[in-house]
Amino acid sequence: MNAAGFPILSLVTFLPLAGALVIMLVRGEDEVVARNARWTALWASLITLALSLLLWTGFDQTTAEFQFVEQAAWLPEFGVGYHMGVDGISVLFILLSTILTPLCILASWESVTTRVREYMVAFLVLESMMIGMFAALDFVLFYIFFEAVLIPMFLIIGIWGGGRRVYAALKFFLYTLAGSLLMLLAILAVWYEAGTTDIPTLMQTAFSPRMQFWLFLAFFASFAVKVPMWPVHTWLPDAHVEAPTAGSVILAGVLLKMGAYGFLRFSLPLLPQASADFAPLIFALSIIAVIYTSLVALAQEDMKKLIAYSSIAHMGIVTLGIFTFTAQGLSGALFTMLSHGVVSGALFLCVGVLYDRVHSREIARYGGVAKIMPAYALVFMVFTMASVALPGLAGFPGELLVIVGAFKVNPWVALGACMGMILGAAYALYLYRRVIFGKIVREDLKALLDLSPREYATFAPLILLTIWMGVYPSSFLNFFEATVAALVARHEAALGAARLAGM
Amino acid sequence: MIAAIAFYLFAAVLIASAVMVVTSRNPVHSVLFLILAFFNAAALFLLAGAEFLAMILVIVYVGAVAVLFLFVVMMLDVDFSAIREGFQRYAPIGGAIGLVLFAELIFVFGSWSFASDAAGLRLNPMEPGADNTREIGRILYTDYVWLFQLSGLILLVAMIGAIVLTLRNKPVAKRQDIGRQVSRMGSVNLRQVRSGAGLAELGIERPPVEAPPEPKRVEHHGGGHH
Amino acid sequence: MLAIGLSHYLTVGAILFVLGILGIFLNRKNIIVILMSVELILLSVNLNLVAFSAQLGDLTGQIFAMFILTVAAAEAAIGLAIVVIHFRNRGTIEVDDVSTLRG
Amino acid sequence: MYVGAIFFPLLGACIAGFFGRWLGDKVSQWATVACMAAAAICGSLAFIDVALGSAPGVVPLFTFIDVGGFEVEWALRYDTLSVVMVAMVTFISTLIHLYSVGYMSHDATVPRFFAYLSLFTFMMLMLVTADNLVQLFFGWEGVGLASYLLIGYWYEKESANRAAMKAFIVNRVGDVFFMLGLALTFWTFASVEFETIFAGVEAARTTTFLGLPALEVIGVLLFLGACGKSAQIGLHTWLPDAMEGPTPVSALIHAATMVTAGVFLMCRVSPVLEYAPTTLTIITIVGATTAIFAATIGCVQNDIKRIIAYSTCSQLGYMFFAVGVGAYQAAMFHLFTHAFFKALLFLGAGSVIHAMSDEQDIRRMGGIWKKIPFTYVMMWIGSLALAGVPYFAGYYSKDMVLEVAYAAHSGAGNYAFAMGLLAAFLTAFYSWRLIILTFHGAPRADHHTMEHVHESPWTMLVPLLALSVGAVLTGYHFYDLFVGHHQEHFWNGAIFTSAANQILEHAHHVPEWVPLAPTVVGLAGIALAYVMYMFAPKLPAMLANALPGVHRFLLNKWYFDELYDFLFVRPTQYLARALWKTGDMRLIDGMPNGAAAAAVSVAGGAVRLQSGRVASYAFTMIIGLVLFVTLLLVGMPSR
Repeated sequence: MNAAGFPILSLVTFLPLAGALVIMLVRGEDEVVARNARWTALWASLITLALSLLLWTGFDQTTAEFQFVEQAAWLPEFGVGYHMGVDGISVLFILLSTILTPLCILASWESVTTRVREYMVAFLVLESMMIGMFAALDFVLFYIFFEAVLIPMFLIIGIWGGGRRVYAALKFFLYTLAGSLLMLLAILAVWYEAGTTDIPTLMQTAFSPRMQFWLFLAFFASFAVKVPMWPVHTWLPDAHVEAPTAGSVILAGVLLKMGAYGFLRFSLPLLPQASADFAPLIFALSIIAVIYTSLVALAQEDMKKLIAYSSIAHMGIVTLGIFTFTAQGLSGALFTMLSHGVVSGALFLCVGVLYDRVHSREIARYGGVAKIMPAYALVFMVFTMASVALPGLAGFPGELLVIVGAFKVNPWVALGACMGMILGAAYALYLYRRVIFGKIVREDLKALLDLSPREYATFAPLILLTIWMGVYPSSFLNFFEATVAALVARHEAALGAARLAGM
Repeated sequence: MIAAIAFYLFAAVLIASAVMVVTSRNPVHSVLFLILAFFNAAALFLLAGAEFLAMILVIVYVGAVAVLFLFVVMMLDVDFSAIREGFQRYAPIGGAIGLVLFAELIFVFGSWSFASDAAGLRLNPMEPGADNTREIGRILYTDYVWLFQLSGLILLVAMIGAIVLTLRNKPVAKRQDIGRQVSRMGSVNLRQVRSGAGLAELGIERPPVEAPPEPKRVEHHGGGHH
Repeated sequence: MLAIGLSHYLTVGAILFVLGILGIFLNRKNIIVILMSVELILLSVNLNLVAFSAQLGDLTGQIFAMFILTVAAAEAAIGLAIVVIHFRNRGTIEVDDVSTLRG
Repeated sequence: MYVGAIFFPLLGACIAGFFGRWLGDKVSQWATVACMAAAAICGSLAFIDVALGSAPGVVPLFTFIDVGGFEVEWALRYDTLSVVMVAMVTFISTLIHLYSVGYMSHDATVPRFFAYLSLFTFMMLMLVTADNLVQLFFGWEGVGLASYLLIGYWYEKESANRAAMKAFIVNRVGDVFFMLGLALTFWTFASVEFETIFAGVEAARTTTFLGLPALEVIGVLLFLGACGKSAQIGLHTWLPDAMEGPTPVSALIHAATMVTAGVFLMCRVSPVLEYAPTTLTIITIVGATTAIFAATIGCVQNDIKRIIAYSTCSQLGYMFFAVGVGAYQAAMFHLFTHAFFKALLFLGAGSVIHAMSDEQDIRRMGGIWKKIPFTYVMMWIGSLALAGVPYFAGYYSKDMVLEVAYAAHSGAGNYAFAMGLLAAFLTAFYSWRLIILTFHGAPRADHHTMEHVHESPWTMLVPLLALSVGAVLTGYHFYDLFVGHHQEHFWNGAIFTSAANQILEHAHHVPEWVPLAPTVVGLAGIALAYVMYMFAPKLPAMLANALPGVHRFLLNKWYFDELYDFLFVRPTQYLARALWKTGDMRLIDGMPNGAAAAAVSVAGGAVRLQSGRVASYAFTMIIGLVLFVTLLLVGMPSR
């Protein structure tokens, strides 16, 4: 049935759910429940991680076909089935999800004290849904997972968030929902047209240009909100600011990737003509996103908000890369997504470290932290530099490839993306300077403790990943090389066919 | 000729009494005028050949509904003079709306006619010379029997509703609760009582008051699990 | 002129209907008169049905009128019951006071 | 050996950086010094092997990126060009590590400093041994990072933080152009490996990009990148501010190595530049302008390190215009000698600052030459080399640069020659202004400081001595190899000159007054300095009063900082706030929030409709009925 010999994808997807069930069954005093919930969640996510590593080792990098495929009839009369599988685009995102979740659970070990059991359940459900979304090969299945991700995230922000959590959670929910309802319409239209929701089958289906136009707009509405692209980005800073640290990590690390993943999985292969037609619009929006949000980030007074805005800028680079339709651009976009998942997640963790100690995210509240927390300063520096795409760290290869890819399509677009690099350096270093450097002026900061062993355990894998991705990116790039090449080839073939038909 | 005169007469009285219904100061008068209006309407029905309906109108409306109104109005001790305030205030707007509506209705009647095949579309054509009551009965108990039953049900529900709404359940009222009586266990002692003895002699028998149950003692085992 | 036709009945029905509506406006505080006005309105409807029934020679109209009668009776009963308990609770039947529905 | 030269410093950086807290200051600093010494030995051996033995080679490590034809390898490219840099960088870096042992002895976080310093060296070595543009960019940005960390080393000083950030961001501006140049290179040559690029230059001559010859565009983009790193006019503003860092840093990064990366890059891509004449002209003009511009500012500055920084800037200008006229060898030669004497000057200045208890303003020095004679001598040697006094290193290289400029016989070349000559005069002038104000005259420092003036420890003096030997001998010794008759054999194809480019040959046959001129103007500059500061100390003040505009203009560094502040910094800050407060919060957020508010207010209105009064409901129903009938009537088809 597949390389692993057993339904590994379903197992990876639903294992966290099983963990959540176990946690829900725990009864007893609050203290005991909380401790059990933490450990159970940690183990569940670690086992999931271990299982998902089988995907890493068992994945055949030479083919663009879907692998580890599982298929079961579900609603055969409607052409809807339970169809799971991964290709080069999705496999690493599953790994990203499984890696980040245990770290998130570790990060909320002490900072979450109320309703611990529910929190851990929410996180495991979230993990389950994320993995399912990346593995789904059926439109309906995808949509279910795509939407289901919203619910635990909504709860995490709304229950364990900061002061304006309800506003932020609602905004997050409404924005995303408004977009995905249009996607539901699009899925219905696709089903109406093709009679099936099986994605590999749909990839062979050619839609009429008019149909493509509308389908693209509908998908765009959903994915652009999720990415988020300018001007529908404002939910993100609010959500990030109010979410608990681990929530921010997952939000930045995985949830933002869902939009870009959607572009790659659906818009490009299904709607090549419309994608090509809309590319200039996306370029414009991406460039605006990069420059605009970088500028806005420069003016922020809240650490999390600043990093949130930087996320938007980085995702602008991603969308830019996707719509270059070049192997470099696409690979770069994918790589940037991965690296951004690691780096911005880590940055949020860094903010969380300070927040746990001082309970403030205000930049002006800090200064001179390097003096008393040198290890923390080093960790923060590594991730800041990775965020500004310093070569040798995770951020660089992706950004380089995107710029190289974009340069072929339009040099001015590449120049715009490069402006983001300058501004990115400006806001990141400005943040670093105000928080870490300088003299300690506040008395309470003088008593801060440096990283605890638990925090070391959280950061160590992320640092290793960051350096690994920066120094030896081809170990990741090889995963999507075949898929990206096939994608580009098919895209060009489709465009060529359309051009012939036009003549 | 006679019929025309009768129609005009009844119609005039009907309208006049309807005007009195809505304008009279005393609600009792209103109800009485309402009864008058119903009688005249019944007469109009008769003129139109609907004898059964006319009788029903008299029996149900005059006999039941209007009397019910009368009961309520007279039963409730209402200060009607206070209620009449604002009578003038809404008269213009009510008049205007009434006028508009009336004009529209007349306009509708004026520009309206039967479809040419209306006669063929009748569901229950009256046979010439047939008895109105008999015909209605025939139809009502055959074609419309379900609706008839349903309307009966509506009346039942209305009756129950009215009773439930107006039933006063005073806590001081004494009622017999058969269930409690039957389930009562031997707390009453039967005793031979001399005949002719009054309560003053015997005192009132009351069931003995049970002593409150003792608090349950918690047993402490040596070295239980903690 | 002397032949009584459908339009005469309809005119009478229309006048009755308008009077009923006027009654609602004029006695906006007195719920009993409002109920009576509703009865008038229903009566006008009945009149129309009967008139049409007679004109067309179709008994269906009269059947309809009967059902309307039934519903009107039920409505009057329930309405008056409500008036009674309202009066019992509030000591007045002024409809203007009834605004607890606002929520 | 080849790998060792590069990775020993990284090892040292890791030891000091990660384990410094457990190893202690002493162990970690000496560990880095040992690692650097090992690297220097490897570097020198490599120099002997590759440059003198003519055995270039490439050491591949592993694949970096390979996407759709975009192949990048980690590899160490050893040819004469890189090995010259490797040897020089490792040698000077070792000396500076040694110097730092003494200079930083009172610092609180010594291991951190040494880790940074070694990290920087590693990055610089990666830069010079890069086999492709991406790896070069890795080193390029890496040295940027290290310089950021080192400038901001004293992070409690606000000015240091600001300077560090400025350095990083201004460098980023240059890097952007580098990156664009890289992208264009890839799409022109389908590769970023030097080997492939150089092989494809001939074929790419006809390629155009946006209507311009692609090679020219690549050249200009890379040059703009180099401008950022090498502080050419326009992107130079970070260099003087970078003097906030500790003095060894200034010596290593901002004099000897990092700032010359731009020149190195230009020499590295010489095959491309050879076919981009317009770019070369631009380079010449920018370089010459920088040379004179920085020299004028150097004449009025008062901070000892800033004076030397501007002199660095000016000397970089020399190197660039040498590149511009096609004499890459001359540029490399000047780079090489300059590294020695400029490092010497900086370290000497560091020694002075050390002696003066961290005083940097030359107006508050003076009269200390007897107390620190060794440093005094060293400064003399460095200045003599800088001014191009005969038989010191600078004499050979600077002469050569000016000769090639003259020999170019082009408009730009002549401009460069004139500016270079003028700058040489000013260089000599401000060098001696510095020496005289610092060491001679009456002591202007307070009594307490003067009592503590003392010669530096041996760890600081040994590097000075070694560098001074270099400053004296390198010029004479390497002249033949770099630019003399053996140059073709020495460079062994590492620098490409087209057949038409015979500039070095021409340079050896310029009129006799040309080689003499720099010496003459240099001596004149020295003499003027003596007149103005030794014999007639009132003269400078009078001059400044006589020409207040000029003086202020120079003192404020041609108002570049103010201009950029006005043009870029403030608009950016303003725009950032405006976009956030107005754009995001009011406009973009305003729409959904406004919609929500509108819904709330509409609902509020609707609530008032629901008054709870039955009569009102009845009225509403009736009015609705009337409207409905009206609608029916209006809508009824008229017959």
